[in-house]
Amino acid sequence: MSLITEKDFGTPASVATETVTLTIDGQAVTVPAGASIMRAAGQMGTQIPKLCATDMLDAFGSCRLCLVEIEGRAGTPASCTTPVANGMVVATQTPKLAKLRKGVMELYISDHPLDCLTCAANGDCELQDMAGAVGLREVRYGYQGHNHLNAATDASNPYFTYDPAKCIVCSRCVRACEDVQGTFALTIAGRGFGSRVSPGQSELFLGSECVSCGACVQACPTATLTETKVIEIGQPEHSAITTCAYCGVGCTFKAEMRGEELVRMVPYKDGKANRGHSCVKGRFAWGYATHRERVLEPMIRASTDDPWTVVSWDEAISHTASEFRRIQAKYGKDSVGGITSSRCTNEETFLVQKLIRAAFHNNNVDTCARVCHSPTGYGLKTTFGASAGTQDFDSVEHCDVMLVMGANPTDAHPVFASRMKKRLRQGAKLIVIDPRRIDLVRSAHIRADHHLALKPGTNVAMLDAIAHVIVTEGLVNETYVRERCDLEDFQHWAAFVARPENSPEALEAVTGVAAQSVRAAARLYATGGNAAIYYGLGVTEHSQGSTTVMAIANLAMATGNIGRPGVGVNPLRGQNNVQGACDMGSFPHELSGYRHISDEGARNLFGADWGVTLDADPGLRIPNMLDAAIEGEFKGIYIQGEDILQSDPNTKHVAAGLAAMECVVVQDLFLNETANLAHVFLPGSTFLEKDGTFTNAERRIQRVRRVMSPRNGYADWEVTQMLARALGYPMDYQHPSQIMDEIARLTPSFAGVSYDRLDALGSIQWPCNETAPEGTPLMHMERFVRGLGRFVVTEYVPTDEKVGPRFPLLLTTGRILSQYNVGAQTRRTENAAWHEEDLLEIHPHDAEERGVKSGDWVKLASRAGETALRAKITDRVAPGVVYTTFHHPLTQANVITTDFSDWATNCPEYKVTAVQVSRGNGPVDWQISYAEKASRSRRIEATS
Amino acid sequence: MRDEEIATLQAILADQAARPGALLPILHQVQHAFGFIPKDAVPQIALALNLTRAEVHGVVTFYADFRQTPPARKVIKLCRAEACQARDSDATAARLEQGLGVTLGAASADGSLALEPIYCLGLCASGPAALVNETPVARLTGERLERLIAEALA
Amino acid sequence: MSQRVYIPCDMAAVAVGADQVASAITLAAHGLGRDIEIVRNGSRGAFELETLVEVDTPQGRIGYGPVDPSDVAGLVAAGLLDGAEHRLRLGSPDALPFFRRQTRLTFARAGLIDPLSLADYRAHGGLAGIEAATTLTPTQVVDLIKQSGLRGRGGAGFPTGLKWDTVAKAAAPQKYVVCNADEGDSGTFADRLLMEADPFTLIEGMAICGYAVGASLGFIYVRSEYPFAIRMLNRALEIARSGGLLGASVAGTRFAFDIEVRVGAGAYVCGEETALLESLEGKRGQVRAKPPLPAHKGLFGQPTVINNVLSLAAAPYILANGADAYRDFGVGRSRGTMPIQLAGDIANGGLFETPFGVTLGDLVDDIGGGTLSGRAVRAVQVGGPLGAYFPRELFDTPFDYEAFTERGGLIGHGGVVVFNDRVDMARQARFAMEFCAIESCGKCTPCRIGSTRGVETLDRIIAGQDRAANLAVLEDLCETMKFGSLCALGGFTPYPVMSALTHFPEDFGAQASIKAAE
Amino acid sequence: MSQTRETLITMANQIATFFQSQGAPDLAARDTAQHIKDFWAPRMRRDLLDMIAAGEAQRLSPIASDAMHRLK
Repeated sequence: MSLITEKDFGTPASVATETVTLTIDGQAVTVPAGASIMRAAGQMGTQIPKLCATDMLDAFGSCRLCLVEIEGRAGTPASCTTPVANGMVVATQTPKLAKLRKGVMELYISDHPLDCLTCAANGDCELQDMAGAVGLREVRYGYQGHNHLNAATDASNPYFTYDPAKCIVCSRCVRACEDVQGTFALTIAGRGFGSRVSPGQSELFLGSECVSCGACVQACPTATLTETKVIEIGQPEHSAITTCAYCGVGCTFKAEMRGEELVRMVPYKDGKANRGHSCVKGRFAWGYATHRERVLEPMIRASTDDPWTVVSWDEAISHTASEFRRIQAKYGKDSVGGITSSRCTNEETFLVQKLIRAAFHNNNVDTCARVCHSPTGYGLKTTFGASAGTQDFDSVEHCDVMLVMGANPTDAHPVFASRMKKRLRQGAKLIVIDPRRIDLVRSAHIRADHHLALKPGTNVAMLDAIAHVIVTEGLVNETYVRERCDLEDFQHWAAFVARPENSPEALEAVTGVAAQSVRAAARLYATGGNAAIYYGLGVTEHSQGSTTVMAIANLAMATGNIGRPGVGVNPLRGQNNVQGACDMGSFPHELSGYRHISDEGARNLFGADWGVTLDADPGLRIPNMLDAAIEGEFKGIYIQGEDILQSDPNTKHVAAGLAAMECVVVQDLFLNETANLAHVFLPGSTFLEKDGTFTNAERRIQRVRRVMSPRNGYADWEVTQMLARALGYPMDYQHPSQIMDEIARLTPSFAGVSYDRLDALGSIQWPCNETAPEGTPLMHMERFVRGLGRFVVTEYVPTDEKVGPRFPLLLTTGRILSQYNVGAQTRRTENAAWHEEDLLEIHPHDAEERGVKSGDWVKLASRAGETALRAKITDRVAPGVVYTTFHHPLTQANVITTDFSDWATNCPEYKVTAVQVSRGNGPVDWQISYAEKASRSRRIEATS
Repeated sequence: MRDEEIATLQAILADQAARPGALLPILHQVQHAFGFIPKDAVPQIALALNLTRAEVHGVVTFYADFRQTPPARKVIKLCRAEACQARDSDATAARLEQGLGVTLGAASADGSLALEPIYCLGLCASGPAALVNETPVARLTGERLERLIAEALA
Repeated sequence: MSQRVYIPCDMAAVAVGADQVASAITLAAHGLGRDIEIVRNGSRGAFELETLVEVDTPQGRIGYGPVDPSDVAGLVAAGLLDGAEHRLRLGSPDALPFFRRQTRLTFARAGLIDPLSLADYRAHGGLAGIEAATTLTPTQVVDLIKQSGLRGRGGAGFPTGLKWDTVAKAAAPQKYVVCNADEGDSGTFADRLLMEADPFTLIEGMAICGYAVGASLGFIYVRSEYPFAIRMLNRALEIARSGGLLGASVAGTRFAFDIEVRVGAGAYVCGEETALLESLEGKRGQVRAKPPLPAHKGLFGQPTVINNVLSLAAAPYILANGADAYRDFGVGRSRGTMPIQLAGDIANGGLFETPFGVTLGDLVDDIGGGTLSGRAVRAVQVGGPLGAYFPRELFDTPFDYEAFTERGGLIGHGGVVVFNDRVDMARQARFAMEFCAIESCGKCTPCRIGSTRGVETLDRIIAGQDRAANLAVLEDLCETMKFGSLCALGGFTPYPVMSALTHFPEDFGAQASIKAAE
Repeated sequence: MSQTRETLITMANQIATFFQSQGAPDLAARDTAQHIKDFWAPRMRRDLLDMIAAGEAQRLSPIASDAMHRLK
């Protein structure tokens, strides 16, 4: 393997369709109009020296190395800022230019340390390269003059250091922070010779507004901003292209290695989801892979009171198989099941559900999408006919109005949020529907046109009110509806939303949002040009989650905002492969490609291929499995890569369910909270250690490539395969590509997918088949997948979870940028620097009423349970609403959440819990004992 | 910042923030009100303008006019540009330094007096010229210069 | 009727005691029981005569100057208010050679009128330009400006009409007229003088421009070093709004236009048009790379005319009197008049508006009257801190864009700074680099680092270290800065440096080396 | 009667509420039944039917009740 290097064309590609022909160094070249001379030269293989230019950023023209001469023009214009013109004759190499470039470089080096040989960037430094390229041999100014060589290094950020002594003030970092990331945390302080890059008000990076996305480090052409790991380990020597294992954006990275050691993850410019950008998690937070707490050997125990016993893989697998066989023999074949992981690859997920259907002989398989986006699947399948988002991420570049509902992209989908923010800075309008003032509502250079801060639990009422305005004010796109949708359904729906009780005025008391704001937002959405809806778990995780998704779909159809760039309905998927896990048939009622298990044709296709007869009835969903366990009818579970004890609602109930089982098998990287109640622990492998594919929120199937051997010995798919064999079901895959071949064979929407094609195309958005051999970036272009779009009446039904005197506040939950889900990975990285504990956000009014000050311990109680955490007083939340994250097991926000769930899919109602907040003295009793219990449960018996 | 200072700042922001490109006018007014740009004012200015602290800081540090520390009570800004040089402003500078006991570009230890360079006041046919706080003075030689020194020290 | 006494409120006059003169005269007149009205006019621009006091007499306006506050008692006693003889009596100022020899088109009213009297303004020919303009189509106005041959007076000399044409043809929801009043060049004060003496001319010029290009909003970016001009403009704008020169109905037409004053903050580089736009947007005054040109993508990304004060202030004359009336003055491609500013060690310093073509020697020796100090003229810097130093041998250079370029110089904003024989040209060269270092925006490398290295290299040369080698380094550095810099600040700093070195090598140790050789 | 079985009643009622809102009363029970058939494991249906038979499902809404009868 060698190090993959990407060519830097210096300036971004021009999107113009017309072309221009010019002559560079005597050679004719044809490029799109609007391209820079530098890019045109690069296209024909001529690298004009440059330092401040990079194709991730607009031309800046400051370094003055890329000067050229143009016939008939005075002076020596910069090739980065000069656009091509027809007939232009350019010389990039003349004695005059050579002298100028050398003169400029001489100035640079006169204020730069002469420590190349001991510099971390040695060999990967554009300044070094350019000094060589221009042939600089001496610096005649000497080194006695003014300089910055003694400027202090800032190592406050755990992942990179800032050494101003090496800075050449090219502003690439500042521009990257602004243009690419959209945070504007950096500036140049001072002017002239005194100019220096400054985070915040000339302060340390860690204390500044920096979100540690790494764009500045990526942009830096010298060792000024360098990954700490590069300083520690040295320059990488080989790399592979792979896909991030954090959120549903699915960023492509180059994993850069030195031997078997990962040096850094570098965002890949050709990654179609991230386009060369990254966030603090994907870019830096991969240290968990080698964290000392990672468990690398299988373990078993008879009782959860016992310590763990380390065993061989053979023993662990045969023990597990015999336990499942014993349980099925005793309690019936339906007494066991399993959970596939949205963190694992498509191939692994497919294999787990196959194991359950073919080797357990039942359909008791579910996945963590149950607790996040199952309503998306149901809602979009019902209305459009396909359980997935309609657009690709690039589509946002054509969007005129963004409606963001129940999503917090800058924290949860930061890389896509940066693209949203860029489009917003270009002038797109923004409507935010969220109880909390998320950053998108107001942050540097971004201001929502409308923030509808509704009461938690009233999403459907809000969308009905918006629909009411659209229908009653004549804003429906009637042509679209007539051509593309079922007219009868539409009329039925229109009559429903037009009812007076659905008017913004009538619903004001329900949503808590002023009617005129709702009307203004509705008008903007319906008439502002290309309008796109982006939503997250604030939509789905409700008792009316599926209804809300359908209400969203209704709005998009009514206004004709489906089927072209810039519009659509876009669920922002939480985990890296939640889309894939759903696609792969992880739900108890569906086979891969969303075919119902009752569909005989589909069932027989699988049955024939797998050599088994499949059960025609749906199996149990996660909450149903837990209920059945408590009932004594469900006794064994295989959980791959999910920590249901921490992530699923009503922790007490989950714990009771698990405790009632006889064999709980957890396959994970760490002894997670669920493992405290497990009997078998099978070590999992990280995404760095295996081959496979992930599917992101835009249905994009992307390769995961193994860059190091599994530290635990086996990739997860191999473990599942061993388990299947031990259960007597033959599986004999040599490589995940063979699993993908099987998926393609059995799944019409994946028919054209193979590793060869993925390697050739980089990525593929399903459906990919004969009619769309290169995939489908935008869905429902000519017609809906189901034929005519279907409008569904969405009546607002208040949740049963209601505030009252005992629990007067509403709790809603979410995540923050530096942490991911239950925090199992991110807490085991330096990301802890940004989020040491979960905090309870409470409005100043509610805090004052309770005598709570910022930083105080508060007790948070619901009818499900209570916990304690520290308070943060902020008006981000409205009075009556409190908010927290669920990243820390010692807080366990899900102790508080209830078992109310979506009517259609049982997706839990995480986002609405009636609570009381009172002053506390510290952790409550269970929190104190939990730590002790957990560590007891994690004892590992010394091997004799 | 004290409560009344915050109120002053907020009043400026409320009045000015909606203007296009409002940052410079705001910084001028803040400096007029406080004598300098207090560090703690920057986050509030940033918030009002939908900017970051970094952006405001970058602007504050770019322009020579904006101070980050309180000014001396009396600031004499002596023109050091060519037209005044041609009228022997070097001698004026030397006399000022010596007469005031302050070096150019510095303030007296008690913070009462500062002598700063400025580059052109547009009084180029009447040099050497200076601004004493807000008041222009020109033909700064001889008796006029001595009067300036005496008044400054008074 | 009370008698009018004119005492300038110009910053240069106030700097030498005009306010005290005004109060002393008021007091003295009161003592004599004379009913006078003090008119605070602008300066006529002969600064050696400030404070120039004029009194209305039956013989016309009689001037006295320079009047020091201490002179007032004696003057009044001697019959100042009757135009009586006194050693400071100048007679009719118009008859003074310094004024008689000028061709004042742009500055016709400067010093004559009350700057804030719209009636005075109109009485002296003001408003004819905008009234003429609004009877024409915008295209016709642009064409007139083109035909006049007017070129940018800020220094670059770009044809003004062409700039207006580009903006007029750009389609955009909003366009702007930006007046560059960041007059930072040492030795220049024409913008300041006009803004303080006759602000309505600038306002009228901007309104004409707005009408021609389809802009509804203008900004005047004034440097903070000009507090008097800022105050004057703000008051003039209010009067212009209430007087119908600005607002929803300019000059009684359906054309709406307004202007706002914005104040710089001590950054010379903001005189560069793109840096100025950045500053107006509330950003660091860093230079933008061009293209895009401001005419296409200027203030807040919209098409923007950005012109110097003098370019915009020339427009009313051209509209009122026709393109030919303007273009008939001047030489070659330099048409019309140039307000030249005589500064430094010069006897008759001040503003001298004259058609292009006058020679440098005439300006310095004849019009300027040689040095004020009485010493010999050794060098003249033309065009501000980025302009070349000219020795006497080049005094035959005519004032004309192309002629100066040919001689390795530039006329810039028309500032002429005279140095006597005590000047040390090596120190002036060093100052040029130092000024560049102080004022560099820091964006491009040649300017950001080069200027500091330039100071250090000149220090070594002045100190006699390795002179030949360091002179070679300096020459290379100047070439790097000249061709490598992003804007004129770094790009033109080599002009004063290299001209000093070329024309005055003896100050760089040539004599010392010759002596050493002997 | 256990809490978990009680949940089945809540779930069935929720489903029935949705289909009732679709505005065709005659279809609500049919669609509720179909939804339960499509998404519930047989064991869950059986448990609820057992509860109905034992008179433990009083809280079940009329439409949900009708739907469950169709699933017998």
